[in-house]
Amino acid sequence: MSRRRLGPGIAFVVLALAALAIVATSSAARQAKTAPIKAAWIYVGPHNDGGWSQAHDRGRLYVQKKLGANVITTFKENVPEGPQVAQVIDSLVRDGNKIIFATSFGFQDAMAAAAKKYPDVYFEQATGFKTSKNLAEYFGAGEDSIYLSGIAAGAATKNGVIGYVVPFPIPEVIRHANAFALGAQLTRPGAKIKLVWTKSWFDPAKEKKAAESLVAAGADVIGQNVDSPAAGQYAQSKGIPWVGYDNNARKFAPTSWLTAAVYDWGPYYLKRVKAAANGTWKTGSYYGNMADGFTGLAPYGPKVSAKTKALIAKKKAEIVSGTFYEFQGPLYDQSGKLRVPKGKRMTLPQILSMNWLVKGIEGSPKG
Amino acid sequence: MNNSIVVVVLASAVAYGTPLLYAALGELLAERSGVLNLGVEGMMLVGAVMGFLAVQRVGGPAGLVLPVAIGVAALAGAAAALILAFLVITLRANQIVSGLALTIFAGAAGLSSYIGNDFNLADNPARYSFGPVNLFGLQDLPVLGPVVFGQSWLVYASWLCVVAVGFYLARTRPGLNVRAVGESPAAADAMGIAVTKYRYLHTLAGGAFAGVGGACFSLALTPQWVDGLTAGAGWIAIALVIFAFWRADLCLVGAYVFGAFSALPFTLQARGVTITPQLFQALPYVMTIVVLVLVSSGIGKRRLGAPGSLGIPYVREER
Amino acid sequence: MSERPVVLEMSHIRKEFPGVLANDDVSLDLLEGEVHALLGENGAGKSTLMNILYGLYHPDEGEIRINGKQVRLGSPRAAIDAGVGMVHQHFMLIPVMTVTENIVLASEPVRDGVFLDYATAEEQVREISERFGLAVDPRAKIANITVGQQQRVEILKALYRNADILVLDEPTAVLTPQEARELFDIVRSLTAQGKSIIFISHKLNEVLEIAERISVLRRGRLVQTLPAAGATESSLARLMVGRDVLLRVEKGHSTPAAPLLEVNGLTVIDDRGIDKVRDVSFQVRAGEIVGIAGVDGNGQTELIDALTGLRKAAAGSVTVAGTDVSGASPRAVLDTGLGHVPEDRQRRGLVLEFSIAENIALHDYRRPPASKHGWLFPARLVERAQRLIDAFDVRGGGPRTRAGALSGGNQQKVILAREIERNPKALVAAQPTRGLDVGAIEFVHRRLVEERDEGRAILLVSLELEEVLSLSDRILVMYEGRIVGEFPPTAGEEELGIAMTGGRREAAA
Amino acid sequence: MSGVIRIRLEQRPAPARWLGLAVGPLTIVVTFVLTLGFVFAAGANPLTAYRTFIVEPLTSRFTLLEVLVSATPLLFTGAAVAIAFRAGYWNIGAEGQLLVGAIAATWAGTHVGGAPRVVAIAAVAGAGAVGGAVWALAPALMRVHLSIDEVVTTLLLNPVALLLVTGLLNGPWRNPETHFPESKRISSNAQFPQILPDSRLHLGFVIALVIVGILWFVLGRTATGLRLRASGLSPEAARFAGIGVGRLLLGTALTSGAIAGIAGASEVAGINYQLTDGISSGFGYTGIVVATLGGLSMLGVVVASLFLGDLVVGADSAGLELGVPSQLADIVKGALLLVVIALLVLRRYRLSFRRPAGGGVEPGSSA
Repeated sequence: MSRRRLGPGIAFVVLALAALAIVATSSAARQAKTAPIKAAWIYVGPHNDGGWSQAHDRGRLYVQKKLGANVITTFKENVPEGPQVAQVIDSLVRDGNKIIFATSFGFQDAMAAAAKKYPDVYFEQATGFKTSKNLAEYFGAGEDSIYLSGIAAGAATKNGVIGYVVPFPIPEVIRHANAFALGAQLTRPGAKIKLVWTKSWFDPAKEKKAAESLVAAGADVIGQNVDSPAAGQYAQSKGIPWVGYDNNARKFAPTSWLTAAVYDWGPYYLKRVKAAANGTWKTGSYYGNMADGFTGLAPYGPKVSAKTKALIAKKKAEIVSGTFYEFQGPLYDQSGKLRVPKGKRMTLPQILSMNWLVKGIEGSPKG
Repeated sequence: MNNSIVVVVLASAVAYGTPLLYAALGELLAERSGVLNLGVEGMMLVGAVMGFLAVQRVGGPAGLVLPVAIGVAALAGAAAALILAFLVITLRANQIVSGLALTIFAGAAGLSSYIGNDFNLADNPARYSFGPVNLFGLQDLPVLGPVVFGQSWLVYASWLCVVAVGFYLARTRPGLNVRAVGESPAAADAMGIAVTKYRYLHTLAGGAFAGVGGACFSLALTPQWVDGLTAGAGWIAIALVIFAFWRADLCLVGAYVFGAFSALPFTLQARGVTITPQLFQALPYVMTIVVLVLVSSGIGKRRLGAPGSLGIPYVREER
Repeated sequence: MSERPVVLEMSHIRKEFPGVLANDDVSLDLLEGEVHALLGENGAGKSTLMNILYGLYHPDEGEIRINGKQVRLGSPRAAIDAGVGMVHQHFMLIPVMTVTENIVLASEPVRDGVFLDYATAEEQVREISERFGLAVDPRAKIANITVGQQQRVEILKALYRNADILVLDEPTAVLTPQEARELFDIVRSLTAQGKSIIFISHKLNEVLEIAERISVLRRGRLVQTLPAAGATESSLARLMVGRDVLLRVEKGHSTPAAPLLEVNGLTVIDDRGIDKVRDVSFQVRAGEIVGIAGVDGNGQTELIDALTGLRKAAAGSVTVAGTDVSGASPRAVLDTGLGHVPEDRQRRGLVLEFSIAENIALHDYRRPPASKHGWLFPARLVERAQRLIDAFDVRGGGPRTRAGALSGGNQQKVILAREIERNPKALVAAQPTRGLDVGAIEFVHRRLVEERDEGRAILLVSLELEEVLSLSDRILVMYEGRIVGEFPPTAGEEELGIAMTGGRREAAA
Repeated sequence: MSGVIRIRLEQRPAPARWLGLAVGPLTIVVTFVLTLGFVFAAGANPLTAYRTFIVEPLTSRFTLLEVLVSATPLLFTGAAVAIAFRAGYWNIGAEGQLLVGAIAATWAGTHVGGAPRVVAIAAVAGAGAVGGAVWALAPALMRVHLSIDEVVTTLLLNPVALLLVTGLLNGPWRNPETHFPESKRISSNAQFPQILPDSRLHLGFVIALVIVGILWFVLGRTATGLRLRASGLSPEAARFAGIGVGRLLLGTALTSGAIAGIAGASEVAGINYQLTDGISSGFGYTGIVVATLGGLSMLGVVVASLFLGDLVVGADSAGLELGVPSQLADIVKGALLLVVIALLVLRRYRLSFRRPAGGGVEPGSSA
């Protein structure tokens, strides 16, 4: 290693840069702003991750397509859940964006802080729980459609053991895992759902290892609440049915694919961007559902029988009409204790803070 | 029986150890010639993305496309290694800083990610991938079946590579020469061994191995492309070479031990045993350091087997 | 004799390094079966010329003919193919490998194209070692054989490659007088078998003994090529240096006073657990120079390390000016009044990238006037350095010059200046003239005698028997870690040589 | 073979002064030429791209301050690495030391609730320093007492530190409110104050500058500095001069680790206010880049970290304004480093393209 000084050289760079800066400022007359509203999205993964972030990006493209020249959309991808978000938000605001959608749970604190800092900008936080005058929160009742996907999984299992790959032990995921288990137990009473936590939203290597371990531990169907299709690829190689999550990933596992609970973010985004453009934006907590088309199921794969499809259609209609709710008593937890008495439905605040797993799930709600 | 925990762990140890093994063999070759290559992680990622690109874009049957893809991955790794080789061999730049710089340049957020993004490689499964091969139809044999006979061609090829590299270093002319170059380039030079050529070739070969190691991820383990797919396997490979006392055969053992650690926490979790996975993930690094301490404080400070002039640039015409 | 063919002709060789003209229009020829000595001071250009012959350097001008045919020696490989073999002063051996592996390296016998054939290799090594009378164990590791044997391996390496022209670069520097004699026998038997040898040395007596013709180099130029017959030591010395040289140091009678450096029962164990210094006791008194003679590797380095606190002694004591410094840190030892001129000037004596001023301050940077409460005063360092540069006649730069830019002699003057400036009671001078030119040697010798006359106790450790003989007031011979004898400066070289090889254990005094 | 022109290095008689002055500008020019293809491939005009990358961040108050914010952790890690390298201690472990410093700072920050602000802040910074030093201790001891190469040990401890962070965040330190892998927020009195209103520039920047200043003074103007430089340049000579090289290395390693640890504290208490696994985006590794770019001098470290901070902010706006992929910034950063490594060598050597002298034929080739 050379230990010679570079001081003079570096000083030279600074001078050169300063000179360039002066030249540039004089010429950098910024364009006057034009009519279209600027909207921005922040993704935790790549915009084409084939999962969560891509679903949001489809929503963004939907907005762009519907509003055309009236909107300028941008996105920042691969943004880590941490301090860098604040920097990203700052630069997005500075770039003139009027409405900013943050699409991962870990962005919430920075979004809340930014909302305070920039009162004139509308902030939208997906999967969060904090709101303020200019910070709204939005998500959907994924558990309803996940319950339906669980029905498909329960119908597919032969030995009654289903593996479920889960990311972080937070209420959202626990709620989803419970819904999946309840769905599976509808078609396969007494089905066991084995959980493996990956502690990551998106990590193909870990998700594959999780699926592998689950299969080795006896699971003959794999479901997941994580984003990558790695578990599906493994299921495909083993000829085992697979239930995905939040994206139609059938191409990764053509014959193993059953279905997946998916979200359609586009209409919500369109509504909110429009509201921001014409000044009617109001804060709130949006919890989309199957009735308004926000959540639903991806197209079925070849292994789902007509009987199962009919059963799922029936349950879906019941949920939409309100005659059925998956979190309705009697619900027992893992230890067999009655948590929700017969006939009673859990309230929204209750399911949003769920921290216990239903009977039949093997694994710890603490991760 | 073949789903017993021991067999499952052994089988996944082999599968997940294989990319480590390729990368470690490459690092071994480079280090034996005296070049400490800290750019392995970057080379693996470049190999992974280029191998995946080849599989997606080259037309033909799987039997043709997959070997071509491995070749492309090897070439890509070697090309990345060429940058390092030019810096540290021709220009005699510091090997540590150069290697880290290469990883920053080519690594998870750099070149490999750029290529993946530019060719839109994410969101698609590999057109073909290396699946388990039922060798001699023996896959269903108890224990040995899944562990030894139910692996992919990449695994079988890695065994050949271990034998080849081990034999090459111990029993062949160029092998002896490269050991001389790594031990004492001045002595080798005086005997007419082309030091520069040897270092270049072995650094490039090391890069090629690393590229193949990377392709193990994108074409076999999780047959898709994701930024930073190798998740630090390159660093483990560097540790592995030390752990294996710079021997090819021990690289195999070490790779499988470290491979087992990466899958074990999930296997235990699926069977109801919760263990902090970070403990296992840290083991390869910690064990390597422990080995270093044990060996260097042991009786007579026995030499580990590190090449004598590892990391030191060779300068002939200088006074 | 004159009918013998010329095997090598180097004509009008010129080689310039940045800032140094290493070879300037040098021409040399070598006859078959001849020993041709290349004589010159350090830095005269001998090694450069030979490195050109061996393809390590490329000449800027000039041509080389071997057996009458012009060759271009672009690499050692090319030189080897042309029949040139070289035994470097610093052995080019790989310690962790075996004798056989080292010898066959890069020309290994193989089976089926690539597989190393160890059996054949060993057989071949055994065969040539018998043919030329160079006994070595083919299976031994280099690290485990003696220096003399290592040299044989080096020669075998060349012979294995069918070298007809053999370059021996300062081959006796690391050998005992007895081993040197064996080497001469080997050289004679090689020439008898038709090999031609270039013998590089700066030792006049050796050259006269072994060579047929002698070429003298000075400052990169060939001064003269003359037959050994008829030449004398003093005539050669004049050619080498360009003027008459005092081969003996003039010094008055010593008047030793109180002992300032006392060593009692000192035993030192090295890193590998071998006791390199065994129960050594001696005294050096004010106003005398005590010389330690011995072949390299007999514990001198470890002795110096223990004296200066760099290595802990396993047993025994060291006392400097009445203060026991056993087990003290190097700094404490130096502070007690010990000066130290280390044997490896460039590695241990100086920080080459530092300025002269900083190097002079290396020992006492932590005391006023160099610094106070940890603050450094660069101006004061420069001022003092300038004074010492003048006093010690350091040439080639000022206080801010990088030490690495100085010649070896001037570097040594900087070290001497630093050590003497500290006004030590006792001074340990290890190999103080190694690699210096004659002028610098004279300066160092004169200065050491002056310091003796000032009343310092001086311990001189040197591998140059002649230096020990001419400077010392008493001579101790070290062999295998022990002091095996004490001699007066009038003792003969032969007598000392025998003691140096353990031939006689009883003390002469 | 005989016609081949060889590239070889020749030592210059003296280091080329003009190159010393030109290394900085030349590095930038060469890097930009080399990365031209990537910029074109990304569909951008190179001149515009480079202006956005380098000049634009310097042209507004907001971005200028963001440059300083981005430079803050690099000042710490660059200085930490530079001081260690100057002493001949190859600390590649600044990343791990930073992370452990962040852990310690978080622990302190959540335990100083009622303390006065000055005390709380000092405790957080001090804990960071101790954490970093602790992580640096083992490799330093191994180097000094067992002669184990510190390059390997410090390098290998980096991933271990990151695993320690994720282990804590997924285990005992998991946020009790959200159950997400992020720590509790540190108490507000322990948070570093903002230096300027409406900016994220915080106390950490000042601390970093002070530390760099102290190191500059110590290196150039104190006896300790002389000792340190001597052991870096020639450990043998330093030992001979009576310098306790072992203790000096130990001290330097711990100092280096402590400074890197304060970087972690600064990120926790100045930006993030909690520990997350994304707390460092490779600041420790980038610190090696900074130290090398800066020629291991403290002035150089300042300039190099500002330059890299500039590049980070510039890459941000380049992504927004030009739509170039975010990876371009890392490619430019990596290429920049590779080029500067090469150019530093060329300061001492020159390349010569020529045939070997001699003019004759290679023996054997015509025999």
